Amino acid sequence: KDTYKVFLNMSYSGNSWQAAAANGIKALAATPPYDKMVEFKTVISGTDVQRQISDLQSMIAAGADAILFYPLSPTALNRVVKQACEKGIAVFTYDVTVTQACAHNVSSITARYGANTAQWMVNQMGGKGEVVFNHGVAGTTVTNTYDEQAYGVFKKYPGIKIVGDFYGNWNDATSQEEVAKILAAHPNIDGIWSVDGSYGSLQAVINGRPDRLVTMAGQSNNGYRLAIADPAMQAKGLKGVSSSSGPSVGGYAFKLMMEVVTGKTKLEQQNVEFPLPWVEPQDVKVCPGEDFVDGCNTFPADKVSPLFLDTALDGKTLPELSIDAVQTGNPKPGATIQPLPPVKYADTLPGINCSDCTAPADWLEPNLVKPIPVPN
Amino acid sequence: MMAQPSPWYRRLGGGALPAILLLVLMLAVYAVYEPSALTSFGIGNLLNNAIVLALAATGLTIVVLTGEFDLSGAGVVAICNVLAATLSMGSLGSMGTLGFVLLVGLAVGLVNAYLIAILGLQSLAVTIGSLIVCQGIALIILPAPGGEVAEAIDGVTGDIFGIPYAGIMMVAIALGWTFLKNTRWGISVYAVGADPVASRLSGLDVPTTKFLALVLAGLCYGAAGFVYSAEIGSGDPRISDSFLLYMFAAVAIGGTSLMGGRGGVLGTLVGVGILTVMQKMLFAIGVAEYYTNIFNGLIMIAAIFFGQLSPLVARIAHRRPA
Amino acid sequence: MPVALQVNAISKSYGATAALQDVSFQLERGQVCGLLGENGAGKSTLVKSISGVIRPDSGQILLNGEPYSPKSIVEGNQRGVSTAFQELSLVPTLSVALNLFLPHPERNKLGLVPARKLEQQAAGILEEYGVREIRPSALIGDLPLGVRQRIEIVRAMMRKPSVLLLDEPTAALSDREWLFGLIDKVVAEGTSILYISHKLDEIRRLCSRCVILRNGHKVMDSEVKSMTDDQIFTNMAGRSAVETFTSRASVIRVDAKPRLEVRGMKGPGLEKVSFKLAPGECLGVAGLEGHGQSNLFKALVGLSPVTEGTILVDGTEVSLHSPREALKHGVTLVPEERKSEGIFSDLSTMANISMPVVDSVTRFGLVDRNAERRAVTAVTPSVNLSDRFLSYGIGALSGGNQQKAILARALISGAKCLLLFDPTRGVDVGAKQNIYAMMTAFVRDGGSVLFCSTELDELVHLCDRCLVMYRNAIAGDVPREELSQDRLLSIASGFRPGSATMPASRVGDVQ
Amino acid sequence: MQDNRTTTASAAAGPEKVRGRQWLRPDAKPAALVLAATLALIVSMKLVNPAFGSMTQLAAILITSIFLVVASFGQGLVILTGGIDLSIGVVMGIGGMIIAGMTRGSDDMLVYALPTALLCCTAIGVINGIGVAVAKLPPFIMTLSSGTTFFGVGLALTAGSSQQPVAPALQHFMSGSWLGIPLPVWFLVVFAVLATLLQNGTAGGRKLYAMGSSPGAARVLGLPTTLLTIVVYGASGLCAGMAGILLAGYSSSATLDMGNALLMPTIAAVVIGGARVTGGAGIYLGTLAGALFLSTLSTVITILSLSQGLRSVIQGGIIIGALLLQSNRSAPRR
Ligand SMILES: Nc1ncnc2c1ncn2[C@@H]1O[C@H](COP(=O)(O)OP(=O)(O)OP(=O)(O)O)[C@@H](O)[C@H]1O
Ligand SMILES: Nc1ncnc2c1ncn2[C@@H]1O[C@H](COP(=O)(O)OP(=O)(O)OP(=O)(O)O)[C@@H](O)[C@H]1O
Ligand SMILES: [Mg+2]
Ligand SMILES: [Mg+2]
Repeated sequence: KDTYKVFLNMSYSGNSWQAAAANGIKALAATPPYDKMVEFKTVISGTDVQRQISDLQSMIAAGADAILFYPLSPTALNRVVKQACEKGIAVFTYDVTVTQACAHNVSSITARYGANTAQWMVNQMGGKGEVVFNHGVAGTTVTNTYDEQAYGVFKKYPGIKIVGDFYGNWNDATSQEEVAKILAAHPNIDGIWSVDGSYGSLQAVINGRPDRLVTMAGQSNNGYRLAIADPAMQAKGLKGVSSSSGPSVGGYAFKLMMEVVTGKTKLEQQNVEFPLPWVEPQDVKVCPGEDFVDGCNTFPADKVSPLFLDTALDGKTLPELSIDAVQTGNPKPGATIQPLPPVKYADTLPGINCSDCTAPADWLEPNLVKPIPVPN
Repeated sequence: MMAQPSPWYRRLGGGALPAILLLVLMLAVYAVYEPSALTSFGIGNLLNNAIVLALAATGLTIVVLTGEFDLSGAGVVAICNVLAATLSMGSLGSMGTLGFVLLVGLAVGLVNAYLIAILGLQSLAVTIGSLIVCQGIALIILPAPGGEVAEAIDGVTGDIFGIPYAGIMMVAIALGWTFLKNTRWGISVYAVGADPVASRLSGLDVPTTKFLALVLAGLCYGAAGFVYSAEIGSGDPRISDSFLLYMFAAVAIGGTSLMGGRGGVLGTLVGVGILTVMQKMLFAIGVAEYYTNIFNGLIMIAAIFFGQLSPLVARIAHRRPA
Repeated sequence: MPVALQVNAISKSYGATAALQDVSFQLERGQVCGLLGENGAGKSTLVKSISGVIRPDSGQILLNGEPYSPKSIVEGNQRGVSTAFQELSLVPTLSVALNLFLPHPERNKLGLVPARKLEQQAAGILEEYGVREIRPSALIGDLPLGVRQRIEIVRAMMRKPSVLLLDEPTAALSDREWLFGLIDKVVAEGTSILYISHKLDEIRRLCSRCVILRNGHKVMDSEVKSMTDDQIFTNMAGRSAVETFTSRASVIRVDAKPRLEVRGMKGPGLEKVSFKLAPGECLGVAGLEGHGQSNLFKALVGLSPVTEGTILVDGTEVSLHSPREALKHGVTLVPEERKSEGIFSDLSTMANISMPVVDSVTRFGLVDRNAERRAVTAVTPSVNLSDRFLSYGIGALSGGNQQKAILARALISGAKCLLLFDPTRGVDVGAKQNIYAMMTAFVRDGGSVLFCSTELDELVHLCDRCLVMYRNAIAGDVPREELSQDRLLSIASGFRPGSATMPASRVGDVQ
Repeated sequence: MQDNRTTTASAAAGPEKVRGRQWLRPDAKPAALVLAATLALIVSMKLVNPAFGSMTQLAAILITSIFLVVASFGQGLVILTGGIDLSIGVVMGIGGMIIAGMTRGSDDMLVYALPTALLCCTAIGVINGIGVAVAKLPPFIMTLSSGTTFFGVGLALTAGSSQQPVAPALQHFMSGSWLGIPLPVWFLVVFAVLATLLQNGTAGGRKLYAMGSSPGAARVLGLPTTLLTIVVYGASGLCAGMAGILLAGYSSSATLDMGNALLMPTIAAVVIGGARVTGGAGIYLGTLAGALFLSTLSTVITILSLSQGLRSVIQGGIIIGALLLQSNRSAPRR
């Protein structure tokens, strides 16, 4: 078979994360040799689950070979996913997952973001201080999973006090407003834990308490990465780690799906873990050009918006992408698709990427950061 | 000499007639571009996609006809969905769950009805409040998507003798409304929406009419939540704002005036059809991505616009000098 | 005679306004009692208290000797009290038949309301009450105001009440004899009627007794025969005046170009209408309801489509496609339907009146309340509207006072040509005199008035000339010296001068 | 002749007996009540948590309420005429995106970018207005559809991502202060005064009330209803654009969907402030109070540290409570 009918189904649209992921996927689909092999179509379903079900049904009816989608719910789409699998369609999700066993979930959700970042903050804060907790979107599995891990870690240290928490909806503007309000009530906070919206959170602290910044964990907005690596900011107390699932998971999932569909790779398990990005202040390296080469991972401030997600690019797995590619969806000139490194299979987490399964015993523990002992 | 649309025209749905034509046209386009559209699989899918919105928008239509607003529908659907996902596998069973979610719908409807019909608070403001409360309750019951609904509930998406249950429900809604509309209460719904003062002076019980409408709407939302659970087979505490907007869009496209007193459920069903087929048709003819949004918007405007033209045309055609 | 209705010292206040204070009276069986009073005297409030729409603050009512305090209008109906309201209570989107049988139309075994059957019954009832030309399936909203008024009356009567309350039933009726006939009939059957009207001749024709209210108090309760018009009037207004028409000299400026000239105007409900209206002229338009007067008035300001014909203002051809354009050419309409086309019910009376000039009473872009008040109080005396109402929301005013406010608004707009559609509808006797004086002064100052009225005597006495409409066309143009009620009525009913044929239908061929 | 003129003397008392001027205009009552509810919220929170209610906190509440205050002025005007504007969220996003896209992180282009952004947003509003006033489409569908459509256009033009940071001057405006009071608070005060004057002081505002109160009478009287409708929707677009620009300045970048979360609150602010959804009643002071109330409520909810479910229940409950406060059972129902 030399051409494949491939659908990308986006749910939300209009926010930077979704846009960067979709553009990355589009650029890859237009990069040789896929430009000739793939009959590629993007469908936006919006935020209504029923619409996504309807669109997936349409894709099945239209004779898709492969469907890559961002599910609105881990369980609500199971039936239609099963229908697709039964038709022999390769079904891949990116970033968030479904519990239907025949789908391939490509995600960092199992990489213990919550536990690792919380532990990192605890370590930096010496096991004590006031922390503000920036949840993601209420009612989602991702948020609940990360929250549970992070809470578990913070709770181990009696010196850590969570003085405020809010739902920032993975949104910088909202996070900024909420942090500004909390800061006014709790002027002495020492740390902000977040999944996304960390640049907004940081802005609120810079505006409200410019001479004393905080320890943070969060998303990899370019502005945030520049800030944590900025000595002036560090001098005022900013310590931050940039992590959290990036839009490049979409491109990665696409490449993996194409390798599977074309028979280049055979997956032994359904769930694939996309490595969690992890950039501490000393790891920030500014890129001279338009893409990530030689291990650089950040752009100068005048090149992109501070909200630009550096994790839209990935030097290791997605060398085909550039700034322009993830902003417009056009392929990087001269690029060709490079093979992927071997995959890492994901842990099973019930209710997240499987239904009848058990989670590993230590799934609430950090696995990237070594815990410091509890101070007394 | 009295200028008025002829009765046949009114019986055919009056303002909804052009919407019906548009729906048929869209269905035709869809069928031409997507051969599987007319298979039982295609039709079944279509009906199942439409039925939840149809039930919810039916409830909303009744409230809107009385001249009030109700935003709580999306919240009730969310609560009922998470309840179905947490209860139906337990001792309550599927019928028990159905009964329970209808009770929940009823309860929310009663609260809205008390605040709006009895205390006379503004319906839009009140139901913004009850929407938020319902969304909160759904989150408390089920903090993250999950759960499972009983096999028997799942069966709602199936068919009997090749006729999808969703189709049967659709017909039941249409018949049910045709019946209700011609009862005393149905007549007072229209009267109250058109002119509350005159209705009161005519001896109609305005608060009771509104009260019943809001309660019935609650029941419809409960039923919608139940069927929604069957559709997605699990629970999800979040239901998007767009569902609410589609509810209102279906009502308006179906020719029901948001000021009350004019329109009806049959038109709403057509509106639901247009919104559902629109998605399918755009996919089939290959309109993708951003253009879907643009076309969605334009089709909604077109549906309404033709709806407005037609009574005008009918009037002019009828108005020839005697 | 046995007492049918006994009202004992009832009071009702709206906020600071005492609409009724300690009003007592009684109504004997088979009696027609007139209720008179200035606009805002509390007549409608009394009617609403008796019919169960509002509950009085204090006092009690006895119906046929038994205590009666209706919680709702339905209860009132059940106890045998029914009402034709001043602001009609018909639902515009329902059919005539359904409206007649509200609130509890008959049901079949399934609980459904059988539309066909109701329409047949309604046809029978309308026939019985002499309303022949209305199709029972027609929607109320499609019918002219006069027809709606008839249906309102029929609905009140068909319930065979023991006490019937008629609140200004003739306000929009051009054929009063129809009503008088019905009243005579039901009174003979023993019904008692409380009859509200501002027209003394009606009171004299129908009522044996009359009660007069002023500022919420009963000031008089007496035999009608024993009262002179002047006495009645003095009791109502607290000052002496008589309902008379002082004849005035013609002030028509014949030399000037016609202010308004219409040539061959055609449109829906209008057949080839042509006329001229000179500066200083008051031109009447007579006709039974449903013969095109309202279409004519609406067409002149672009509210009703015109398919053919031309309109000239001061000799130049103009297009009046909207009331806005019309106003630019100095033509303004005082509309027929006060409720939906006249008042802005959420605004104060002041704001209602000042609306046409609100742009010019501003200072630094903001409305200058003092300038606004000055502008408004300059016109309110001409319509006899008391200044204390200006700060009230207009919705709280009595019907007649609302009408005065709308007239004041037409005056303030500075139009040279007023199209007055029944401007004295529901206006009390005193105020009527003021409105007549206003019109007289307006034409004397060179203005022109096109004046439609359901009261023929107004037309006869005020107009320089009168057009009579029949079947959407102008059937007659009667000069001042030939003006008489009989003449107008005969043309309006379809008698051609010199033709002896009876018209096919009395009230237009609405079918 | 049974003439009882004895009562004549007392008759003169009648309705003339109007009590002295009411201390509060009736339409200002909801505004006052909602403001009182806002204060009650602050006070009760202060009792629970003494740190609450500091000057910085109040300033934070005011600054974060500014988007709602500005956007709901436009929504309020539209609702006043009996319409509704569902495109506000999208227009906010578009306003922010234009500012970000044109200024590209420097102040040079700001003088061009500001008018361009405002103009584009106003234009969307004007299109809404034309649809409603000329094509006679129901406002609900017209604005919903145009929102969807322009969201699609915005997506197509930007590929969905915010390309550039926002001009620093805007960011400084949102974080700076003058005389010890944050600049946005100054802006808020000036905006509120202007908006109140515009809606409740000018002749144009008066006409909007008339139009909303009785469209039929407005037409017969010859008010320029078409023009006013278009202006009102245009103003709503303008306000939404302004709110979007402020939001972009506040968070120093823009996304197309950043206004979505504010659509519902704009409607809520207007109706909680006592405006009637069907038009003709309600003053801007009420809308302002409603916006401040919602903003304070969300702060209180943030501070409470509860699960989102409970937060929603409390938030919704307090909104209904604030409405109950306004209910007037003795008032005649319309
Ligand atoms: N709903 C209301 N709210 C406040 N005041 C009212 C209300 N209805 C009537 N009023 C006031 O009560 C008084 C009596 O009004 P009512 O309608 O009974 O007068 P009326 O005698 O019927 O006058 P008209 O001849 O003009 O119909 C008036 O001063 C009026 O302003
Ligand atoms: N839109 C229309 N199309 C056709 N005929 C109409 C239309 N509107 C009114 N008519 C007819 O035109 C005639 C004139 O109606 P119009 O409302 O002008 O009566 P009218 O004499 O002013 O009544 P009234 O005295 O009660 O105010 C009526 O017979 C009516 O049936
Ligand atoms: Mg009255
Ligand atoms: Mg008429």
